[in-house]
Amino acid sequence: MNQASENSIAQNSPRDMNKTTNKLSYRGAFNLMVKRDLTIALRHKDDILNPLLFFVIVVTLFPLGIGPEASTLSRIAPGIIWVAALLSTLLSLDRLFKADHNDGSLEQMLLSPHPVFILVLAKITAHWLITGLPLIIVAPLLAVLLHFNEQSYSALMLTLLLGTPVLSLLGAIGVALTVGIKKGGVLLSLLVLPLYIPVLIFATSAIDTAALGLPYGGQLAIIAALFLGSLTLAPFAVGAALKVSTN
Amino acid sequence: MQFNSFAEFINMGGYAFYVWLSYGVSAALIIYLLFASIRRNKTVLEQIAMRQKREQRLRQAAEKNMKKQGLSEPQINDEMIEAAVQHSTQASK
Amino acid sequence: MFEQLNLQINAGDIVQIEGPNGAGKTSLLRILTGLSQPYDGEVFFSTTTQEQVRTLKISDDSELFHQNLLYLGHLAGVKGEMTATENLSFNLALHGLSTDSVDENLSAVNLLGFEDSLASHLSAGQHRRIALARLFSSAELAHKAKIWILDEPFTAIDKQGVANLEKLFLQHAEQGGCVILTTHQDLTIAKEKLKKITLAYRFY
Amino acid sequence: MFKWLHPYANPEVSYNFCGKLQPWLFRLSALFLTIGLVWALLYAPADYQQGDSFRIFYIHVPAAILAMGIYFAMAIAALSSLVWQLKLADASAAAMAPIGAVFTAIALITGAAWGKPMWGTWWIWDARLTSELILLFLYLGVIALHNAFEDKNLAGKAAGILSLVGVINLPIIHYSVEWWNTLHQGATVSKLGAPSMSASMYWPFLMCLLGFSFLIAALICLRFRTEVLARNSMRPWVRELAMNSTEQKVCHSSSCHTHSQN
Repeated sequence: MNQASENSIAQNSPRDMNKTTNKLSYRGAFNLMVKRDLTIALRHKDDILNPLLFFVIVVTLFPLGIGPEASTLSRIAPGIIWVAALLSTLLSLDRLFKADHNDGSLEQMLLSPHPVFILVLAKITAHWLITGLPLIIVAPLLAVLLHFNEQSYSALMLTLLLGTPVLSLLGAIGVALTVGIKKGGVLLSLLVLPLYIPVLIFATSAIDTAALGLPYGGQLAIIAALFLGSLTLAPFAVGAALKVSTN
Repeated sequence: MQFNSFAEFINMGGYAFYVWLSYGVSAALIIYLLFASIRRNKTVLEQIAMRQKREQRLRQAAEKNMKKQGLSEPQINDEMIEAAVQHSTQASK
Repeated sequence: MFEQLNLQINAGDIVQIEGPNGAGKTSLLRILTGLSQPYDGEVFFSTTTQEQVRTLKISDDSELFHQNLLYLGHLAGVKGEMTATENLSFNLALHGLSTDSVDENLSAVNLLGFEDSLASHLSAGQHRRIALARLFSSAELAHKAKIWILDEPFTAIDKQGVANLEKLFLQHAEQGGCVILTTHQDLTIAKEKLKKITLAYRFY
Repeated sequence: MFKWLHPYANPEVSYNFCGKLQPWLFRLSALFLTIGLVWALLYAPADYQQGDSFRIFYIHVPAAILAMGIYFAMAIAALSSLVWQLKLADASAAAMAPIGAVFTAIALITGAAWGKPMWGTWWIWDARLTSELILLFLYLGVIALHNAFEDKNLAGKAAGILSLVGVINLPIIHYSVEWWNTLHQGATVSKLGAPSMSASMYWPFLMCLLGFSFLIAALICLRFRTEVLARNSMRPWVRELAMNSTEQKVCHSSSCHTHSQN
């Protein structure tokens, strides 16, 4: 993604040359934003721990509700883990723009001399590092609890690795739309969850296919395509939505 | 004509419940939508008229106030808020 | 909210927008920054690049406009999880300004000794002062933002601070910048240097 | 290029234009729906497998097609409102959302009522029904977003962004659900399709489709005019219109005082 940003800076440079501003490069702005968000998250550890804890608790509730038979659990385990991942991402989305909106830093962000999509992409990256990555690390442990089929661990990891960024990217659109609304939390889930359906379908199916010992490259490729598609389009949608929300 | 009698028509070859349920629910929903749309149109018009009347009352009250204070007849135009640009003195240059 | 408002603000102007609560001072400022879109009407800005003067809608080249803009709103934009220094450095860096003189800037707004305390331990007034410190640092730099748009910059600032800020505004205007601000207070800036815009509120 | 469109960018012109169009659309829809439904209920042959329950088809399928179509139309309106800043496109997108939601609901309910005699169960995770259900969620999201904002112009922009995101996702969702369905169910339940229809079934279906299309167009006109009024409430022509319409009512209900304030 940084390469893409540098290409666009090359296009802009003739105009920028004749000004003397020591302008921050796109990559610099991106790094600055990620660093800031990570600093804030690390000083405010609840943001990282709570969604993770939620993920773990939701997953442990299922065996209690369904019964401990290993065969049933391993049959529905991919669905459980992925649905729990969707929900915990949804829970953590709120912090993506809410705090910034409430204390006015979002306005400053929109008025900075950088294109909004760079900063948005940076914030989403930071969000994924804070919430998506811990999820991927914890998931295999929970898979053990659910008697996961041994052949499908790699599929689980790969789908989570490619799928959770999609969740952050699509979710960011929803948050950006609802950030200015007082009770936006429930609305957010209404807006975002339908958009998550393709990821859920292909991710669980990849894991199921892997459990049968069949190749699951096709599903993985589709998730990758979803990832790339949302990576290119979502930041612009988020930027536009933020402009509406701060109006 | 596919049906020989009215009773046969109503019976719909044994599927009466499902067929009439579908048609009934569809009709009900469409009629509801139609009336809701008409009602909304009316309420919007009423709200606009109400606000206009409120503005008129406020304007009259303001006029009366101004007269009472012995000020000159206020200039009234349709704008809600008039923005007056005053330069306290000539511009700096 | 307002109609028939037509104003031109030139380099060197200090413009005070006044009016009662609810008259739309903040809305006007937000429209000028481009944060809010007016229902009808346009905002333009001019730049001089080398020889020719270009006049553009602010939405047409927002990056260029934002390079020349410094806006401080009602909200300070200060993160509680970061220290005063970190907050100011981030804000400066985000706008492409150097962060060398952060400590001096903080002492200019009377925050000497608070540099390393988390902003969440500071008061709301101190938050505002962290935000205002940006004005001081940007004043020292050669390529600073020309257009300052400030919404109630004097709240939670003591008398001495107000005087300092006014001096800063004058200096900025002399160097070819412009300041647009709203405030309830009377400014001590000499009258011939100050333009006033009064927004009247009418209920009807 | 679009010069001929220019006068219709004026809210008053398009308000009046839709006002003229609206009664004709209602008449046309009444005509076609009467023909179509009488034909469908009385004259169309019963399906050799499904019997008379097939008559649900004549409302289920048009509703399903049009529900999808309204979403695309809404997305196009949203795009033109966001890209070309057409305030009227915004109003039309806002007008379409509830209509689309109602037709999606109709498609779902009739689908379920058709499914019960066919599959023996009200709900089956059939690809088409599942897609319809998700479409309903998307519509409800757009409507909820419309209602969440005070300022109708902002609401329109926000909902526009959402419907654009939705329209990109809709085909993806549709095909993923279809694919998921074939994966899990096999092709055994896809009886719902319309296999090579005979002309005797095709014509009433077409009449119904046309009738519903005109009905939707008329409803859009009606709601669009309301949205235009709500968004232009400060304009003199709207104010005059509102005063006139309410004064008329006063005259009808009580002794007619001439309200001569103006």
